[in-house]
Amino acid sequence: MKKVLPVLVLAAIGMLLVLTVAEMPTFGDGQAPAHRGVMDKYLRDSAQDTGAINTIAAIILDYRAYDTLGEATVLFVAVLAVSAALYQGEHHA
Amino acid sequence: MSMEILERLYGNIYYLTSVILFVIGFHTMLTHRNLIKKLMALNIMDTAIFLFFVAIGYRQGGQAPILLPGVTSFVNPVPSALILTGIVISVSFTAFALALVVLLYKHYGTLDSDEIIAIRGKKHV
Amino acid sequence: MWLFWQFRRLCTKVNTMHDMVLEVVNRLLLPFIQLFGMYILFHGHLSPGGGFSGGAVIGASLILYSLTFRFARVKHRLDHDTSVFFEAAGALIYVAIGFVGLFFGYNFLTNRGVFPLGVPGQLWSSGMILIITLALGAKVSGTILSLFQELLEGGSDEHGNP
Amino acid sequence: MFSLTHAPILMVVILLTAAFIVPLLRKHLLVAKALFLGAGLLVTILSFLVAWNVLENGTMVYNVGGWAAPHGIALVVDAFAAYVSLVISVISLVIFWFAVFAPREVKHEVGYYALILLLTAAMHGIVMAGDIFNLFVFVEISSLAAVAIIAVKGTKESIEASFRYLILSALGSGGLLFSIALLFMVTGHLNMDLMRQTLEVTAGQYPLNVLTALAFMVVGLGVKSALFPLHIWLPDAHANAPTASSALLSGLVVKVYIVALMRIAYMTLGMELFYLLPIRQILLVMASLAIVAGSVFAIVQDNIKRLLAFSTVAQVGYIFLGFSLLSARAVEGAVWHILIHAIMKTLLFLAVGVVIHQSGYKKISQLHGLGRRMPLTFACITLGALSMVGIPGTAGFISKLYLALGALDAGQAIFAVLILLSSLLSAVYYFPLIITAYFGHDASPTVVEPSLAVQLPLVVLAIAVLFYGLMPSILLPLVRQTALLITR
Repeated sequence: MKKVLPVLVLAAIGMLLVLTVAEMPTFGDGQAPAHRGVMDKYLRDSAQDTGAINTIAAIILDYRAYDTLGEATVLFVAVLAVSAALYQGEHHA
Repeated sequence: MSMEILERLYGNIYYLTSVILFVIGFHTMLTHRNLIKKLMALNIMDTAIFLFFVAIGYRQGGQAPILLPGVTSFVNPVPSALILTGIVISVSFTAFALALVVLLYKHYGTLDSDEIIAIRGKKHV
Repeated sequence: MWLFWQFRRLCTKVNTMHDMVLEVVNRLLLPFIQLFGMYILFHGHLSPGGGFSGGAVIGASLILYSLTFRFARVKHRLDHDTSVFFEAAGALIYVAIGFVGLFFGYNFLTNRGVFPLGVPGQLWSSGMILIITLALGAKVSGTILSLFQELLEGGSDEHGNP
Repeated sequence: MFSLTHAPILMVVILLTAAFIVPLLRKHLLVAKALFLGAGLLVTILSFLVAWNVLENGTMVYNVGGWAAPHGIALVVDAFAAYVSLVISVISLVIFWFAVFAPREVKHEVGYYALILLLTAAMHGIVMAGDIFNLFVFVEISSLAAVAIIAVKGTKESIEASFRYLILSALGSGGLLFSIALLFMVTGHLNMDLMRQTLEVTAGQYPLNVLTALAFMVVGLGVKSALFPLHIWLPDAHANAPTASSALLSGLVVKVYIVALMRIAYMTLGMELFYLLPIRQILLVMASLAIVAGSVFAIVQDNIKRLLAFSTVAQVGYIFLGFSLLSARAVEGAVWHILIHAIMKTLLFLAVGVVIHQSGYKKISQLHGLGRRMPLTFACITLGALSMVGIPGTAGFISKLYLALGALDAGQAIFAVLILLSSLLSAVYYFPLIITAYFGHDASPTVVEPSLAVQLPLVVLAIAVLFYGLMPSILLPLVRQTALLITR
């Protein structure tokens, strides 16, 4: 039972995912819906808007800088969490 | 009908690969008892999602989205930008999980999840 | 059995000795690694790279440094409080840059209109992006080093043995 | 420099800034505490202003970095967000106060304060996010911080519980990220509003994509919010955390993920799409099972904190039930329950934490006669327990009434019966606590009440329980508008 259950769960998830993959827009298709949304403006205007020719830097540090603040915060949380969790390991500190 | 599905799957081979990686990670997560292996499984799953996300951004013939003169066709920069964030988050989770593993090993003397539960259960009763 | 003891002795020896080769090679390599990290940082808005990757390279060089030269010696030079300070300072600079936009009447974290953007493609361009990249570089290298130190210390008992 | 338009982002950023500074003040503990409380107070004031502004002028949209919606990140503060963020800031301020003045349970004190600040900031961020990836980032911050404030206690059990929570939480995050990827694939947008508009066109073209995304999202956020079969991490985690963490986790964090799910449901997918799929039936079944199973498991617990934790599982079921019944009054009941359960559960966890610290007893069977030794604390516990059961005149009655009426409105009378039944069950597990405390033989004459500063949060929360029970109209406009947003 303990062996069978994971296999069943995995088979179900795998089946669902493979069917989903079969339905997705074709890989590399320039007209796929993913490329019809926000992308064009980023590539067209990022140099004038932000002064950076690396569009990815322009996105993560200007258009979506708030996300990157969150990202930096996650790192901060990790360090703080590690130090707070390991702190009681030392009796002399 | 099934031939058509296979063809589509072949066309989406990158998506398929990442999905397979995801399932492999999930399988390891469910069946292995070693905590370090569980963490590795977690990282495999995360990586699978990153691969999937980046694969979404690819366009036929696209170059890296750095606006140098002479280059006209770019891949979609948005997924790459998002994945940078995703990677950092995954790193943070892994770091903290490793710290917890260190502490767990100190307290319980084992990295086997079943043994830890057994030790804890005994103490509880 | 004898082999085992030999191996064990070798291990303890490695643990405590100063390896000349490692030290010399590292002395040679470290400046270049850090220079490369700096390059990645400063060119984050021009080429692939940026705060996180550059910071990771520099942080890795610091880890290499503290692995090669003995941990205790590194500790008083790059101690834990320093790396936490870098951490917090990087994040605070980020927030402060956000407030600069607010101060000039724009929204939080505004770049265009607040900071000089320069000519796209040149090194000193892109205003806020470059500053944040540098701040993130400091922060990430601090993070990596302090995570390494924490895990190293956390794994040891009161006497500092692993 | 300052105008109310900037208030939403300031709420997050003030908490973040305080969290970055506090760990540096290890040598100046008093300053750190003052900063900690000051940030909480400031954010509470701001959240009142924001809520007032939303009621007056409608939804606030804030474009971070000055980039409008499709390209930048927008914060969307509608009635729901304003309401929940009001709840978060008020309850967390009370918990901040408790964490500062309560006896120390944590060794790394400034780190603990900073983690609580970060957790609170992340909760505000989640609630106000108008961009799905931004929501994900803040969900990650709050998950990591939530695990960390359990692990700081440093006991064997808390480390084990937090590790299990971390693994499951990371799995949930993976599911969430995957579903965001799937949704991005068929829309090309990350802004929730634009996603919905695009999905109206493309969802029919890629139905399986949307279904898979939805399944992963419900499971991902369901793990984090302890929806019934995925709740296995919750009792250990909440029972083994420090007192303030337990209150924060049980009172707020679990609910914030439900709010995130509902916001994604009505902003990104649109309720029609969300409930076109079989999600609603599944959620109804799971919520009912959660209510029953949580209550039944709580009955057999002797450890007080575990009892409270299992009760949280049941209460999460109530909130999911209200949202998936989807009649106006049921949704209002669920929205009420977010606030009221936060008040009740925070009160109970804090009071029980005080009792455990003062007496050293962790089990119900040990509480004999303590009610006479600690009259004020046990008065608060009694009030909280009565409210949990849903006695008229307490706050708990209001939300249960709304939920039951909502079930009748939706034509599903069986759920009204279920709510009544579960009230009986909760009476079965809460009354022994009170009865033992008051009527047992007096065992421990040395136990005394804690200092006044520690009791203040308990009294404030107890008054709030009575206040909302007798005068529920004070937040009604916000709740009404929220229900309109969701049932629209």
